[in-house]
Amino acid sequence: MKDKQFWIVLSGLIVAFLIFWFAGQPMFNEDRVVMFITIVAISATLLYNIRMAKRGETFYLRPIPGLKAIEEAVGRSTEMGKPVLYVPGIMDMDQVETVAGVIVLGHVARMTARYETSLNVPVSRSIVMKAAREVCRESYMMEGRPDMFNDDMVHYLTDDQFAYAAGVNGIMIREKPAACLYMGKFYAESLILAETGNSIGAIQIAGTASQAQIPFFVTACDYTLIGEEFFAASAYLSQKPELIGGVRGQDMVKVAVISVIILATLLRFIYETWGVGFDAIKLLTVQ
Amino acid sequence: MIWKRQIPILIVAFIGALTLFGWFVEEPNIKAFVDDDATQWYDILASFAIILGAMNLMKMQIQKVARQKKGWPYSIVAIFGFLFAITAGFFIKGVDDSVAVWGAHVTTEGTLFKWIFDYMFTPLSATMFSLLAFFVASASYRAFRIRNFEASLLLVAGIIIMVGRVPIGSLISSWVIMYIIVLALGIGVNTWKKDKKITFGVVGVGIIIVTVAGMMTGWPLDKPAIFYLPIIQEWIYYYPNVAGTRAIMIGVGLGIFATSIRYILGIEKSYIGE
Amino acid sequence: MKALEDLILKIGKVDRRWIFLVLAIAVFIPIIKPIGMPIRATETTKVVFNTIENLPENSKVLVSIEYSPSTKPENHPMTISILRHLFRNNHKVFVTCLWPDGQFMAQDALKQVAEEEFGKVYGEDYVFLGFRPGNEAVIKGIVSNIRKLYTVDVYQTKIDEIPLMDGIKNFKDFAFLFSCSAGYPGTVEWVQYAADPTGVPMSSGVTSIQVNEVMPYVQSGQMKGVLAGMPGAAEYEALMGQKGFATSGMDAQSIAHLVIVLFIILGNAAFFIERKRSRKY
Amino acid sequence: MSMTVILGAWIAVFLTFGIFSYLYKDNPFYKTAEHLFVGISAGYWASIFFWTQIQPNLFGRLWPSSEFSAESLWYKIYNGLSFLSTSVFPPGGIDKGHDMHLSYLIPFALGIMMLLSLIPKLNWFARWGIAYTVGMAAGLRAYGYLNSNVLGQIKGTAASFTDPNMPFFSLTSVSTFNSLVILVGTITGLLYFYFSKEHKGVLGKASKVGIYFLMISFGASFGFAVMGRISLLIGRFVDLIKYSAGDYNNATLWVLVIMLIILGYDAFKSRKTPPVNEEAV
Repeated sequence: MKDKQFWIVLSGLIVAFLIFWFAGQPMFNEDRVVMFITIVAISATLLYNIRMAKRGETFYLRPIPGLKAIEEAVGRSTEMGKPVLYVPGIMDMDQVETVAGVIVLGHVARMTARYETSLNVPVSRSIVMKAAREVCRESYMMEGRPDMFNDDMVHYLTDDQFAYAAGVNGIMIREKPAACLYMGKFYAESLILAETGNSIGAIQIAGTASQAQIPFFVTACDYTLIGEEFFAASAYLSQKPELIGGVRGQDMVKVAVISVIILATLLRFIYETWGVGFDAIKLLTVQ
Repeated sequence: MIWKRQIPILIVAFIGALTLFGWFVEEPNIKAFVDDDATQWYDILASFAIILGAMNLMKMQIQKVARQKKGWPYSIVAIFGFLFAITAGFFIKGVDDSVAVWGAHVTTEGTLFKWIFDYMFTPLSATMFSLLAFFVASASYRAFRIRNFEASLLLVAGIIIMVGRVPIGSLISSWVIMYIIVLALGIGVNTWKKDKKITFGVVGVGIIIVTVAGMMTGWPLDKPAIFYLPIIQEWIYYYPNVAGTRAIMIGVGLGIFATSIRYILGIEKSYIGE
Repeated sequence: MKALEDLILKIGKVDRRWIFLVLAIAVFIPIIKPIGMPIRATETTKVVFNTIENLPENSKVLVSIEYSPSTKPENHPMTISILRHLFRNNHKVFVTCLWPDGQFMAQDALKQVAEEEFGKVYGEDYVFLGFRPGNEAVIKGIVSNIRKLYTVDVYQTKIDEIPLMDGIKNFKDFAFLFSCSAGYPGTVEWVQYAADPTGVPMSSGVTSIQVNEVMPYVQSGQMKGVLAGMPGAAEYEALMGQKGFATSGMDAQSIAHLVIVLFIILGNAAFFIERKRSRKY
Repeated sequence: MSMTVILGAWIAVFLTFGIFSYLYKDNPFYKTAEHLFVGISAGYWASIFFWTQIQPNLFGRLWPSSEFSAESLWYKIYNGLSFLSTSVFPPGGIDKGHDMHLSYLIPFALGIMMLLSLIPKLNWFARWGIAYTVGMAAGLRAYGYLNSNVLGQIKGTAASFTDPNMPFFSLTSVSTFNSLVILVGTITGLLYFYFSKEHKGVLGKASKVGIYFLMISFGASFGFAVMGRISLLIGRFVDLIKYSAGDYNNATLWVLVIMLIILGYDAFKSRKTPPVNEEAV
């Protein structure tokens, strides 16, 4: 009950809706009231958590093993004296996954600055190049190594999908990086990249939400951040309240979903065996 | 500033809320607007967005040629392709009005536009996608490794689906699968106990049991059903696979819902580049 | 044993272009010299078949075409078989497209099945409404008022002048929907914006890549079965008793899958041998 | 066979092999074919979207032929436009069965603003139109995904365990065992994506089970992805075989031979100079 303003507004809205409902709910489609309540409830949960995060509340987020793996990969590159290759996907900054990829890049750049390992980031969109450069520069400044940063770390190859893949492959074969990180939105080129990375014996870590590409990454890379895990990792690294609050809010909704599944199964069992209660499945069918 | 920033946010909030609550409203005028006209406007703007995308692409290619950047002669090819398609789309129909009027020409047999579609667009796009078959083949040889338990689970499920789905899978007897399982069991026991005697014992007993059972039943191809590839394949596909996919689906569904709500409430503003 | 291990290791390092060549040959030869392996229908395919088989005669069926030539080998045989099935059972067919290229695909299929094989009359037995851009908004339009969205058909004939369109106002006037889909927008959007909100039954034929995306809908009954990729199309052809393109590709498909599985096994064998040796030294 | 068809076949074969030549290495044939693809598809999409939506459903509503009168100022503007292009604006108004709806000037204006955003100074002009589509998509999807992908799936997971005819164990049909698999798999899979608590103890074990289910479904995706790619390759090969016939002057064979000679010569020549990144295909 920390956020008074939120609760006042919410209860006001509920009272208003109840009055509306008992006044004969003019112009309201009653068949969909279950959906309506669900939407309001979930939205309120999300909003509440985002507001809490913005007010400075800290939430616990479980450690994500993939991030630990990245640290080890950078460490190994340092030991071997070889560069780290970072591929932020092939799409533009309007994709959530690219944004997440660039956030993780900031984290990687801090590590390479700390360990004095060279970092190579080929990109396929000019806007991504700008964003990635900015993030890297900032990371090197924060680690107190602005001298080590140069713009050529992040360089543009080409927009074309396969031409980009060919270019990255060329870099891998020439420079033989010890760690290849693929974090962003990928399509068919995922295979080509992961295969070449494997053939040069690099540690490979991937992160993407492109469902069709996850299987290829899981089998060809040493570690893969799967879908939401990738977003959660980037939220955790970015420390932006709206992202962290969002992760927390969605977690709460997930618990609610699981509870509803179990509850609906039980209710269904009770209803079908003894005819007690109501048909939960019918309730969930909204047309 | 208000034009560039606040108004777009306001438009998203208003249209988003209207569409979302349009699902619940029973007022005929609002319903008609939300269901018919608003969606039509969306369709029209979607078309403009596609045209804008095409023009943006051409702008980039022309700049590449003008500044003679690396690989610019290929950009001329791209520009040529664009102009060719536009010519067929807007200027040269290739048939009389009796065959196709303007507007119908983009779908009618015999027009220049259809020719481009058949002999240029189709082979190019289809071949682009079929290239991937080759990459899958070489990656399956050189990169898909059983690194850990998760990856092996993935690969085994994948192989069962791959073989069980196609006709050749139904030609593989369930007894062959049983022998393979016995051998796999042997490998498992070997890594666990690290004793050759026990391994040979397990494999030997397994083979004898399977062989005796087979001789007694007369080696039917698809019995016992739980070892018949097409049946295993169908089970994996319809049950464990659905369970896993459903978990992802619910997660993604909630994610999209959350993003949409953030858009409508104006918390997420990435579409204006923030 | 050592010689064998060395051999496996050696072929494990082969240039990948050789692998490309092996795959090309494995696909090419069965196309030229087919064996004709028997086809066994999976349950989800049978459900689609039975659902269509059980529709009462003269049902109005909406067929939506959402694929482009890039996935034609997978989707097109499905469209052909489904149209055959619908026309054979004397249903009325309405064709829409959510993908622009879908128009050509639909036209091709209609010409082959409706005109050449069954001699059906346009405007009385089937209507070709064509493509409208707008993804899910188009579906929403069809659900609420199809006449506002489609005022003319593909041939620019007015909808009001087409006899079959009499009494069709929105999606609820159809008895069944079949969506032949290769991605977004497609089956998922039809479930979300048409089938779930109205309760009209639907089935779908999808590309292999998309199957997993829609399987939860099939299992929960939001969709009645699904045809999965080219093998799914071949299964439908087998159920219809009319062989087609998909059936003729199944031999090549089988052999290619075997080759890929073999590659995975060989590759992993090399991986394990390498790991074993590096541990020893 | 007509000349245009044969010419088309030759071009199609050239472009197919041009793309396939990427398998050997990144080369000018591939680059030409790829850039042609980029250009052609941009022009193709623009034309299709214009003729299927903007012309009939936007212009058709602004200047319908049903309310045409040569005197009105509004149609005088139209005649001016018609002077520019009679194909887009045919004399006498656009006859697509619409009434006049001047409210459609709003999307028209937003659309024009989108196009004007090509001018660098006005690039924010596109935001209004994009904002409309973003808002609408958000409103549609929030409902669609929640209903079909969340509520619908909850419904599908909460299975019935009371049916007396349901067997306890059966692989291919509904059974208590299979319903339990779905129930357990879905719940544990969801728990894997739970981030607010460390995965230890019961939660750790459950999420471990969850990841196994996820891996099986990724495995199925993997299998289906391979299946789809192979099907498409079969489709391409069938087309190439078709074009190798005498009807098309053996296009496939000739193009293949010529391309092999050129690439072979190039490889021979570059052998003399040391390869820079031979494997960088």
